[in-house]
Formats: sequence, structure tokens, C-alpha cells
Amino acid sequence: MTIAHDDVRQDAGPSDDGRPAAVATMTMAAALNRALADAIESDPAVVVFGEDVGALGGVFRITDGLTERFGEDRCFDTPLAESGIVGTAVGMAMNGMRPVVELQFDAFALPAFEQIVSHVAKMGNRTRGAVRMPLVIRIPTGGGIGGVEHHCDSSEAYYAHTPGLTVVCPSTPQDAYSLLRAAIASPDPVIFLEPKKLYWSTGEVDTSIVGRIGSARIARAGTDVTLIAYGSSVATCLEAAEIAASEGRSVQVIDVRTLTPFDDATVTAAVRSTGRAVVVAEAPGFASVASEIQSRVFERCFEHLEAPVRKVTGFDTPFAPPKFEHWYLPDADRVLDAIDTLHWLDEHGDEA
Amino acid sequence: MTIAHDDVRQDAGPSDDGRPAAVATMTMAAALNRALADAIESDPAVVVFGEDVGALGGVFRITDGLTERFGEDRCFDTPLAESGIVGTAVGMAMNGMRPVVELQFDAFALPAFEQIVSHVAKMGNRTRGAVRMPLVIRIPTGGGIGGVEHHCDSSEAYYAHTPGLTVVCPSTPQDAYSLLRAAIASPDPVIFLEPKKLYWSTGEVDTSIVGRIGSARIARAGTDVTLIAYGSSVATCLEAAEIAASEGRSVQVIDVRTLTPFDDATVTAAVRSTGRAVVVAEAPGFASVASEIQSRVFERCFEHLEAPVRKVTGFDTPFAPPKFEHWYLPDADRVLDAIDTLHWLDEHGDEA
Amino acid sequence: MQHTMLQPAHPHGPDPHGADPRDLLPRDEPVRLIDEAGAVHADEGYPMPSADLLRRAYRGLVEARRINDQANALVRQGRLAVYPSSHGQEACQIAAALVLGAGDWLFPTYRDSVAVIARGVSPADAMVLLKGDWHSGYDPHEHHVAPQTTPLATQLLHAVGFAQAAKHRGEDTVVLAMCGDGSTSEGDFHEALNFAAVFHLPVVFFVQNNEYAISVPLSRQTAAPSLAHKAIGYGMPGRRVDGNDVAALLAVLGEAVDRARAGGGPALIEAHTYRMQAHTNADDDTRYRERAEVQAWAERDPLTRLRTHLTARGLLDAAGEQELAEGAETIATALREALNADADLDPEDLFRFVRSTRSPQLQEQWHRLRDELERAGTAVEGGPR
Amino acid sequence: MQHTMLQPAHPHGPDPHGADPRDLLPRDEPVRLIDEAGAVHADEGYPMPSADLLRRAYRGLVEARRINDQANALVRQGRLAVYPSSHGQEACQIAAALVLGAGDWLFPTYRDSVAVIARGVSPADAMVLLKGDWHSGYDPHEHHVAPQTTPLATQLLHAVGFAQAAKHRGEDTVVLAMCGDGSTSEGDFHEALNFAAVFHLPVVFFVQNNEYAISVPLSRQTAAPSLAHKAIGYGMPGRRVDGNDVAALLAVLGEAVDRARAGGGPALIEAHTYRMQAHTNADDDTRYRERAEVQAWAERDPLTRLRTHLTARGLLDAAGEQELAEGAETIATALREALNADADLDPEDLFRFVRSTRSPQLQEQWHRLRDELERAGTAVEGGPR
Ligand SMILES: Cc1ncc(C[n+]2csc(CCOP(=O)(O)OP(=O)(O)O)c2C)c(N)n1
Ligand SMILES: Cc1ncc(C[n+]2csc(CCOP(=O)(O)OP(=O)(O)O)c2C)c(N)n1
Ligand SMILES: [Mg+2]
Ligand SMILES: [Mg+2]
Repeated sequence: MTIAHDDVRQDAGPSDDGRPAAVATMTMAAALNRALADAIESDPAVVVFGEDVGALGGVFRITDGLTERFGEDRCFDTPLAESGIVGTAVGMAMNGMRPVVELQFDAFALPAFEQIVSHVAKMGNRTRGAVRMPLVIRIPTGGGIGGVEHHCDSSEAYYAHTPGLTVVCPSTPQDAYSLLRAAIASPDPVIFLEPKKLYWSTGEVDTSIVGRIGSARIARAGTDVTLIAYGSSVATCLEAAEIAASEGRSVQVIDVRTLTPFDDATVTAAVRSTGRAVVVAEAPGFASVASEIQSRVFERCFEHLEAPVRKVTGFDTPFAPPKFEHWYLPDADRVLDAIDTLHWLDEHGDEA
Repeated sequence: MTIAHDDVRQDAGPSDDGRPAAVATMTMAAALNRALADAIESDPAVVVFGEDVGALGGVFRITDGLTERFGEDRCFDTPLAESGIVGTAVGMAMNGMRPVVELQFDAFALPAFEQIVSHVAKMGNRTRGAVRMPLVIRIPTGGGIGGVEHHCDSSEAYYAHTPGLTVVCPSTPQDAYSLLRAAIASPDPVIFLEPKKLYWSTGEVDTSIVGRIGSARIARAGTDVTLIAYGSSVATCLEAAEIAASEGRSVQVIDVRTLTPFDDATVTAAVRSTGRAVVVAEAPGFASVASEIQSRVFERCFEHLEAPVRKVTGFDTPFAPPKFEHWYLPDADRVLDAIDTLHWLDEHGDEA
Repeated sequence: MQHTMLQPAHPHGPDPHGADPRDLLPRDEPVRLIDEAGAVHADEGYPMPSADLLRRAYRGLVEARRINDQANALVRQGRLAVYPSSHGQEACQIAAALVLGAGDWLFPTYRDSVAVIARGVSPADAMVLLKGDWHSGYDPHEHHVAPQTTPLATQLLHAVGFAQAAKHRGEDTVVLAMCGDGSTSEGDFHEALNFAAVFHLPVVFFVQNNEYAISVPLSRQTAAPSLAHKAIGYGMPGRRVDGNDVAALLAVLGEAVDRARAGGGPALIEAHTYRMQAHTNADDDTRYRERAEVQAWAERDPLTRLRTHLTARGLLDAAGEQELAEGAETIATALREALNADADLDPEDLFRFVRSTRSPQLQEQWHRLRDELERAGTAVEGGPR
Repeated sequence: MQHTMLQPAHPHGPDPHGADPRDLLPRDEPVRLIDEAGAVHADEGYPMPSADLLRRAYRGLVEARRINDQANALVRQGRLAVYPSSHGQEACQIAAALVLGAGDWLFPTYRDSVAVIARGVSPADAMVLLKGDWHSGYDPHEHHVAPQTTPLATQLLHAVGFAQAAKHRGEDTVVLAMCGDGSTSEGDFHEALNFAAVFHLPVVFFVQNNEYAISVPLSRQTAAPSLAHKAIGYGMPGRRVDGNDVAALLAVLGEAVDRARAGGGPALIEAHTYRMQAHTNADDDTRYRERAEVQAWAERDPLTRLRTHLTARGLLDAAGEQELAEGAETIATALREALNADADLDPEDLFRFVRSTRSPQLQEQWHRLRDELERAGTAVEGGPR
């Protein structure tokens, strides 16, 4: 696993096998659970709440054991009302707490949309910084788990378009841990999108690494074309890169990690170095984060581009029913098809 | 006023002065009011409701006189609850009505966001077309009227990103009339965004013209550069074009009119003809409709572009307080500045 | 003047007029007509439903239980993606379906598949959502059943709007809208009841209080004396009923439906019942409730109670039982067979229904998918996967 | 067992325990301590506030009225963009401010500028929003007053969360959250009251029922016997009070605050009052209400009533009146002068507060604006426009 240069490792001392004591292999779900526990432990202002986060430990078990370990005071169930969850989190943040709330699925975050857009995002600006909103809204996001309607949407565009919100979407257990810790520590409100499909993926996690919001990660080096993705699509891109490599094409993969603020520096430098780019994301493409990345890359790399920047996204349709999911979701083949359109020249310099 | 070739004029017979009988000069507000009245009159399934749309005639008087003229049955006030307004409209649409609801400002549409995204947009697809959603959600949009917080937002990106919704935003009284009639007649749900700033602008309206959803309009012919805009920004672009003309630059202006479905054909042809483009919109730029248009134009016109496509949008900040509005809103100068960056060549073919 | 000052200046909905608002409050005890031992529990306000209706209800309960069991089995066999069972709540499901006339409408949730089926939708069509073949498998207009809704409480508003349209046209449709105890905490619950009351619409709100919202117990949803106590805040009557007593449910829901049809406006009915199984197969209810609690409710099973009652009254015998069981088995077999067959899925369906006319963008996207599938040598028609 | 069946299985909030839930209902008549003629209207449940408190309240009313008048004048002069006046509702405004202790918090709406000022915010700072210089003009932590909120009912949830944090830390803060009659129809109203009751929090919900939501009369908001009847649906007490009787308001709100501080949980108080002027200066109230109705309420003016009462009791004389009027005039003058001065506005403020650290994107956008202003020769510091 590549760890971005600019994440800060806090020295936890080496363990017997030479690895830092804080390193262990775990699932993304476990990494998130660990991040919540560590945050609760290290800051008395942190409280975790939402629907079913207590005794049940969350429908995805991300809050498993927190109530048992830290008590109802620090992790508790609320009435079933998402605007209520986010609205009370706003009030708690006004009064010195750092609420971390869970909304069960993208579609079930929507009842809280007014609170998020009109207050979570704006309170700091409204009060000239006198009242900051150090709160985190965790939302399991995306498809790939065969879920029925309303359980597989990708709604990052709604949040990324809203000024004042930080939007984070990790793709590795390490980033899940480090960025959730960073999100909870942030004085600004963070929409923390957890790709459901990756909950059970595993990787090494060094809990001494503190994530830095706003920095993309080079997930794979490459020289011919740059793939830009986040969340579950990073794995799709890595798979495509692997196949492409076997066909002699060197594919670079950027994991955006933080959607807003966006890391233009890393992305622009990457695309300038290869001259070709494809943006990959699950969400419908129209007016999406993928469109934003595409247009940014176009504008900033125009002189360096050998071909139009392409994007591979979900269709502009409601998310597919379970049995249609494989047709809907971008996969490595679709990414490779897009790469193939990027005006490749043959050995004579003619377009292939 | 330019009327797009593909709007259909229904013959209303000429009047004394040779103009069709149905033509009159009126404000956009009056045109909208007229469209509502004509729709109520011509289709017993049409009902208008919302907050203050009855006796008051709406906070912008768009529903003025409708209750008096057609009775409480056809135009009525509801309790103060936006999710309730949209949610009941969904039920009415399921049961043979064509509800036209008013939500008072963009920010006050947000409580209805779940109903809009999870039901209005999806019901037709969910039921394999068995239950269509012939409803219209009217929202006065945008700034430029010195309104306080929550009264000047532009939220088209939220709707345009949502598959299943049609999003319309007129810039002339004629289109306000024709497109609102078309929206009400549409079997699909339409988010109808009315630029508040243009409510009192005037123009000729021919009520025999039936609008066509999904078609852009060439608002001004030009050969050097294409400006692409909708709603209040069309006027800004026309103003910039006028100034540019006086400086010898021929500027084409496209009024997008329908954000989704998007009229790629008109926009692509336009930009290919000039080789340069700027997209203009009031909303914050990140992951916006302007970004979408920018990326579409980039991708479809790549080989024809002399310079990167630029966009001029609102900042990625909450909408400005009234006294800051003039700094926030895109104006003709800002559009002209953007045009100036488009790699113009001097008479020697060097970049100017 | 004094009057205007002390009371809201404007006439309120027709209902509480003059009458004592306290009549809108539920009784202290839920209505019950058959006790847990199957004996008659007479009630002045609510007559016992006819023997015929009780027999029809019993058939419904037997079929309902069998459908719940079959669906659970289909989940285990991987033929259904998920199933939110109404095991234990079958009396509510069947009563909801039986109290409505043919022209009336039902607005169900994900948990109400049995009520949907009892209204006439075929079990296989009702399961399309849970099988994953599409988001909904029936034409709502055919059986007057709205699509089963997942976003909690949102369907209550659809029910209200539906009733409003019917009233607008002078039709006498009654709408029965279902939700769970947890859903009463959502803003849409509040807005729906309020709109229905203000516009005096024929909507019966039927809350199946099964004590849990996934893992969250009722005590985390409300501090009110009961959920039915919310009704007075909207100016409609609130009633509580034993949710495992189908006779009481038929009586109380039936009265609310009659009242609504007669122009009496909406009502809120809370049924006290219990979800005997986990929230869905994906849930683990041992994490949040004691087995003893579940066991105690098993002893109040709605089927057993009605069976005892009917048998005692001589309205049911072993032969009758046998016949009902066979009928239920036929339904289960048909469901099993339907779900064992793979549907012929067409990828183009992804684009067909999004809008009534396909946009150029959607057409372009479909063509890209079609080309992709052709390149991959997949039959475009799809087929089982 | 029987018990579990008939009542929710889980203990409800501590409040209705054992007690008769009907105690949560409001009385038929709103509480009143001074009648419209200024005479004492004794009430067993609520003692008359002390003479000293009534005198403080009267000073508040005089200042409140003067501030409302001044703000209206400033709108006409173009110094304020808009002003939602609380003329006629001043008793509610002043009582809300007076019942709170220094450590308590107020969560006001756009209409509650006078309450905000009565809590200590300077009139000029309170008007920053309405003048258009920024979205809010005071530091909430300085005077324990949340920003005045426009999206209806949303602030009620903030108030609840605020109280929850205080309770979490064992502080005895009480939170008073204000809203209008129309706002009670919003989903957030429901969710806020429910959260407060379930978590048993020290929040007093104070509804100023002024009969209208812009143009929409109360009869379109609810069919309930009163708005206070909603309280029982959450398991908290609901109370009605004469909203033009500051003595009754002080007594009823004061009791709710004391009860909340003592751990008694939340309460819902409905004050019956009237908005004497249009919704804002942008509104035309002749479109939706009769002048006679407005006139009738003018006769119940909260100032006049208290003045009559205090004068009759010898607690106020002409000299005292004169002194109060002069004090109010000083405040009005200061407000006028503050608003006549143009604020020094800095365009960079648009970017300063969006995030605690400016993002590269925001910095880039600011630089573009700065360059633009420099090119245009405008001083970057801005200045009045
Ligand atoms: C708006 C929304 N939030 C959250 C969910 C996730 N969810 C599905 S069922 C459920 C519990 C519902 O409880 P209740 O209303 O009591 O119904 P029951 O499942 O007990 O029948 C939750 C939280 C949802 N479907 N919709
Ligand atoms: C969510 C939301 N919807 C609509 C509006 C527009 N609006 C502003 S004030 C108002 C009426 C509010 O009435 P009420 O709650 O009775 O308060 P009052 O103005 O009478 O004090 C409306 C509809 C809003 N501010 N917020
Ligand atoms: Mg339940
Ligand atoms: Mg009001």
C-alpha cells in the first residue's frame, strides 16, 4: 500500500518485528471502528450517534462495541430521524462537542439535506468564524453489494457542490483510519463517505499515521495515462492498470481521497506528466464530481493533453436493481475501453 | 427576441396590427402567471399549491389572482412544510392530477430533497413506467435582488445531477411562458427554476408558442467565441457580447434553457463554429452544471478548440450577503476577462 | 373578541368542533375483542366481526404465515436478496387488506409484502424488489397498491396526496397508509398527518408498533404515553388496538375506514404487535433483545389465538385446517417455482423508464453499453447472471 | 406480560410515569394574569410576578416598541434591506429574554430581533443581517444567543443538541427555542420536540402563535384543538398562555424554565398573540386579512395593558413613563446612527470564514477577484457601495 508522502507519521516506536507497534492488518470496517474508538478515547468532546449505532453496532458494524466500551454517553442510538440527527449535531457542535454521526445509506441522508446545506455548511461563515462546525457525517456510500433500491446511491456531488463542506472518501483501510481521525479532528464539517463495497477489504493500518485532508495519493505509478478516481473506483482503476501493464501500457492511478478541497497540484502534475487522463467514478456522470475533475484537468492541462480527458461513470439513471448492477457499475473493461480512445499513436506516429 | 426554430407556433390567427392575436408585451412574472392560468383553464387535472400561493398570490405574485379566478380547488395554500408539499404532489400525480407546486426559495426547497430525489425522480423508473410523475416544482432561483441569507442560492446542480428530473431555467418572458406550459404538459417531473432577478424584465410573449423541453436557443449570433449560459446569466452574456462587439469581437450567446436533458447538438455545433467558449452561471462552480457543460464541450469539441474552455461562476462560498453581492455575482466584465484569456492571436498569428 | 383572543381566531378542521378534544385521545388500554386464550373480550364500542369475516381472516393468516416462511427459505437458498418478514405481525397485514374496498388504496412499506399479496398482487410480483429483478414488480393501478416504500414515512405523504386527488374529483376512495413505530419519528410522519387533518382527507394511518426499529426499542422513539397520543396534536382521533388480535384490528381499522369514507376525516391507529424475527435476514437480533422477550410474544401468536377462538366456536375443524394448509402450500409452491426461474433481464431496461421519452444522453449511454456487450460477445438481451 | 402487551414494552421518558398523561394537555383557556383592562386575573397555578419584574418587563416593552418603530423607519429610509417586525408580540419577546439566566441560551428566529437585543446584543449588531453587511452580526457565545434563523424550525434542533451537550457535561443550562405557528408544520419541529423528550432535555419550546404564517392563517396550519395539544404526542407538557400578557408569559415560561433546570425535561408553550404589521415591509397584508381583525387586536396591545396595570397599582407614574421613553429614545438614536454609518466592507471576507483554513481553490478565487478589483481600480478594501 502506498502511503502518501505528506501524511504525518507519529512515532509509536518499533515493535518486535521491526514494524511500528501501531501497525496491523485489518479490514476497512475495523479500521473505521478503531478510528472511532481512538477518537472517543483521546478527546472527551467526541460523541458518536445515529440509528442503530449502539447495541447493534451499526448496520455495517462500524460502531461495534463502542457503547459497551465507552458507555451510552459516548455512543448512542437516536430516534429515527435524520434531520434530527444532523440538526442536534449542529447544536452540539455549537456547544463544544465533536459529534460523529452515522446516516445509514446515501438515500437516508437526504432528509437531513436542509440541515447539511443551510447550517452544517454555512454556520462557520455565517458567524464569521465565531461558531465552527467540528462535526463528521459518516455515510456508507455506493454500490457493488447487490443492495436493493435506495441502498447503493453515490451522492458525493450534492455535498461537493456545497461550499463549506469537506468531502472525504477513502479507498484503503489506512486512509479510512487516518482520514477519519483527521476528519474528527478538523474544525470544519466533514462528509465522510465510506465505500460499502470496500468495508471488508483488508490492508495494513498504522494508527500512528495522521491523515491530511486535501491531499490526493498516487496509488500506482505510471507514465502513459493517468486514471483519477476515489473510493471503490480506485480498485477498479488498479485492476485496469494491472491488465494494461500486461499489454505494455503504463498506467498511473491517482486516488483523490479528498473531493473538496481538491488537490489540484497532485492531479495536475500527474496528468501533465502523462498527457492522457480518464476520470472514473460510480455516480451518475451529469454535473458530477467526475465532471468537475474532468473540466479541471482539461483547463489546467490543456496544452499537455494528447487526447480529450474521458470519464467513465455510472449512467444518468437511478442506480440499477441488484441483478442489473453488473451492467451499471464501471468496471476495469470499461476503463480500458476509455483508455483505448485516447488517440494513441502507433510506432509511425499515426493514430492507432 | 429570438425564438428558437423548433418551438412550435400554434396558429392563433393574426390580430389587427398583423401580430398574432396571442402576442403581448409583459414581464416574466406576468408570463408565468399567464402560463399557470392557461394551464389550469385547459386541463382540469392541473392544480397549483404551495405556501402563500392563494390569497397572497405568492411572495413574488406569480400566482396572483388564480384562487380568485379558479377557486380554492385549483389553487390553494398548504401547511408550511415543503416535504409535505412535494410528497403530497407525488401522491396526487399517482392519482391522475398534474400538480404544479411553488417552493418559495432554493434554500426552502431543501426540506423536500428526499421526496424529490427518492420519489419524484424515481417513481417512473421504479414502476417501469406504470406510474409517471407529471408534476412541476417551481422554484424562484438565484441572486441579484439584494436578498438576505437563504434567499439567493442557485441549486440547479442538485437537481441536474439527479437522474429522472427535467431541469428548466428560462431567461425570457416568452420561454417562461412556453416552457412552463411544456413543463406542465410533460409526463415527467420538471424542476422549473425561475430567475428572480428576471421576474420584472419584459418581452413579447406569444402564447400560441408551445415550448420544447430539451432545446437550447441561440440568443445572439457570433463567430469568434461562444458564451453558454442559462437564466439570469444570459443577460450578463448578452451585455458582454454587446461590449465585445463594440471592440470588434463577434460573440455568440447560447441560452441553454433546459439543463437536463441537455441540448448537446446545438451547443457542440456552436462551439465548433467558433473554437472558443466560456460557460457562465451564478452557482458555485465546483461540481456544477457549468462544470458539466465545460467538460462536455471540452470532450466534444476538443479538436476544434483554440483555447481551453473557461467558466465564470459564483465562488465556492455561500452566497454573499446583500452588500457583497456585486463582488460575488458574475458580471459582464468578468465574462470579458475570461474571453480575453482564450489565446487570441494577433494579426501575425502570435498569441495576443 | 374574548373568544378570538383565547382560541385560535380561525375555525379549525371540522372534526373537533364543539366536541371535547379529549375524545381524540386513545383509551388507556388497546382495543381487544379476543383475548390471548382465544376467549371473547367484549367491547361496547366495537362489535365482534362476523364469523364469515373471521374465517376469511383466518385463511389470510394461514397463507400469510406460509408466505413469510417460504420467503425466509428463499433467502437462505439465495433466491431472494433480502426479506423483511412480518412473522408475528400477520394479523395487522391481513386486517389492513381486508378492511379496504376494491376501490380503496393501500400504501405499504418494505415489511408489508403480505398485505400487498392479500390485496391481490401475486406473491412472485410482490417479491421482484426483494429478488432484485427490478425496484417494484407490479402495476400499482391494477390492484390499487402503491409500490412498497423503503425511505421511511415518505409514503404517508403520497397516501395523503392520493386521497386529496380522489376528494378533489369527488370519489369516495379511502387510503390506508402503513408505517412502523420507528417511522413515527420522521418529519414526514408529522407532515403527512397534519396535511391529512388540515384538508380533512380520508386517510387511515396505520402504525404497526412492533417495539423495534431495527435494533432501537420504542423507548428511544418516543416518551409519549403511546404513539396514538400523537393524533390529538393534529386534531384527529388516535386509537390503540391489540395488534395480534385480528378481530380487534378488523373492528378498529374498519371503523376508521367507514368514518373516513363518510367524510369524517383521517385517523391514527396504533397496533401493538411484535416482530418475531430479525429485522431482515441481514440482521442479528440477539445483539439487542433478550430471547425471553421474544419467547413471551410467541405465546401471543395471532394465528394460534384466532385458531383457538374459531375452533372453540365451532367455526373451524381439522378438515378445515387441512384445507387451508393445502391452499397455503399451493401458494408457497407457486412462489418457490416462480423464484427458482431466472427472469429474462434486458439491460436496455436500465434506460427505458427513466423518462417517458429517452433523452439523447440516455440513448448515447445505452448505445455505449450495447456496443460494450456486443464486443464482449454477451447477448444483448442479457439473460440470467 | 399483560402489561408488556398493552403498553409499550419499554419504560418511557421519566415524565409521564405513573402520572395521568392528561396532565400533559393544556387547559382549555390560555393562562392569563392581567386582563385586557389591566386588572388582575388571579390564577391558582401561576403567581403574579413581582412588582420589580413587572417594571423591568415594562421597560423592556417600551424599548421593544421603540426599536420596532425605528427599524421600520430605517427600512423606509433604505438603511435596512428588510425588517420582520414583532410589533404586537413584544410581550413574548421580552418575557423570553427575561426568564432566562445568564448562562442560559436563546435560539431565536428572524422575527425575534427584539428578544435578541433584550438578551444584551446591541441593536446595531442585531441588525447586521437585515442591513445586509453580513449573515449575522454578533458572536453567539458572547450573549448566549444563537444566530437568528430563517429556515423555519431548523433552529429548534440546534437548541436540542445544544442542551444535550450541556446535559452531557452536567451543566444546568436551559435553552429556550422560539418559533412561529407556521413553523410547527415543519418536520423539524416534530423531530426537535421528539428528541428533546426522548433525551429528557432542558429545552423550552416557545411558539408565538401570531395567527399567520405570512398570509396563511392558523386554520391552514392545524386542525388541532391548539398547538399546545401537540405536546402530549411527545410526552411533554403543553401550555397555552395569553401572548399579550407579559405577566402570564413570565409566569408560564418561568415555570417551564425552572422545571427544565430542575431536571423535569422539555415543555411546549404556545402564546396567543398577533402580528400587528405585515410579515415584513415586502409584504402586503391587506391581501389576506381584514382591517377589522387587525383593529380588534390593537385594542389588546401588550404595552397598554401593562401600563394600565402598573399605573393602577401605583407602580408607574408620568415621570417614570417619561424616563422610560427617553431611555428608549437613546437606544433608537444609537441604532439610527449606527445604521446611517456605512460599514467598511472587505471583499476578502467572502473567502475568510468559509473554512477554518482557506483551501487552494478559495485562495485562487480570491486572488482572481482581487486582481479584478485592482484592474478596475477599486480599492481592494471595498468601502460602501
Ligand atoms: C429515511 C430512512 N432512514 C433510515 C432507513 C433505514 N431503515 C430501514 S428499516 C429501519 C427501521 C424502521 O423501523 P420501523 O419504522 O419501526 O419499521 P419496522 O422495520 O419495525 O417494521 C431503518 C432505520 C430507511 N429505510 N429510511
Ligand atoms: C423552510 C422554510 N420555508 C419557507 C420559508 C419562507 N418563510 C419565511 S417566514 C414564513 C412564515 C413563517 O410563519 P410563522 O412560523 O408563523 O412565523 P411568523 O413569521 O408568523 O413569525 C415563510 C413561509 C422559510 N423561511 N423557511
Ligand atoms: Mg418497528
Ligand atoms: Mg406566525
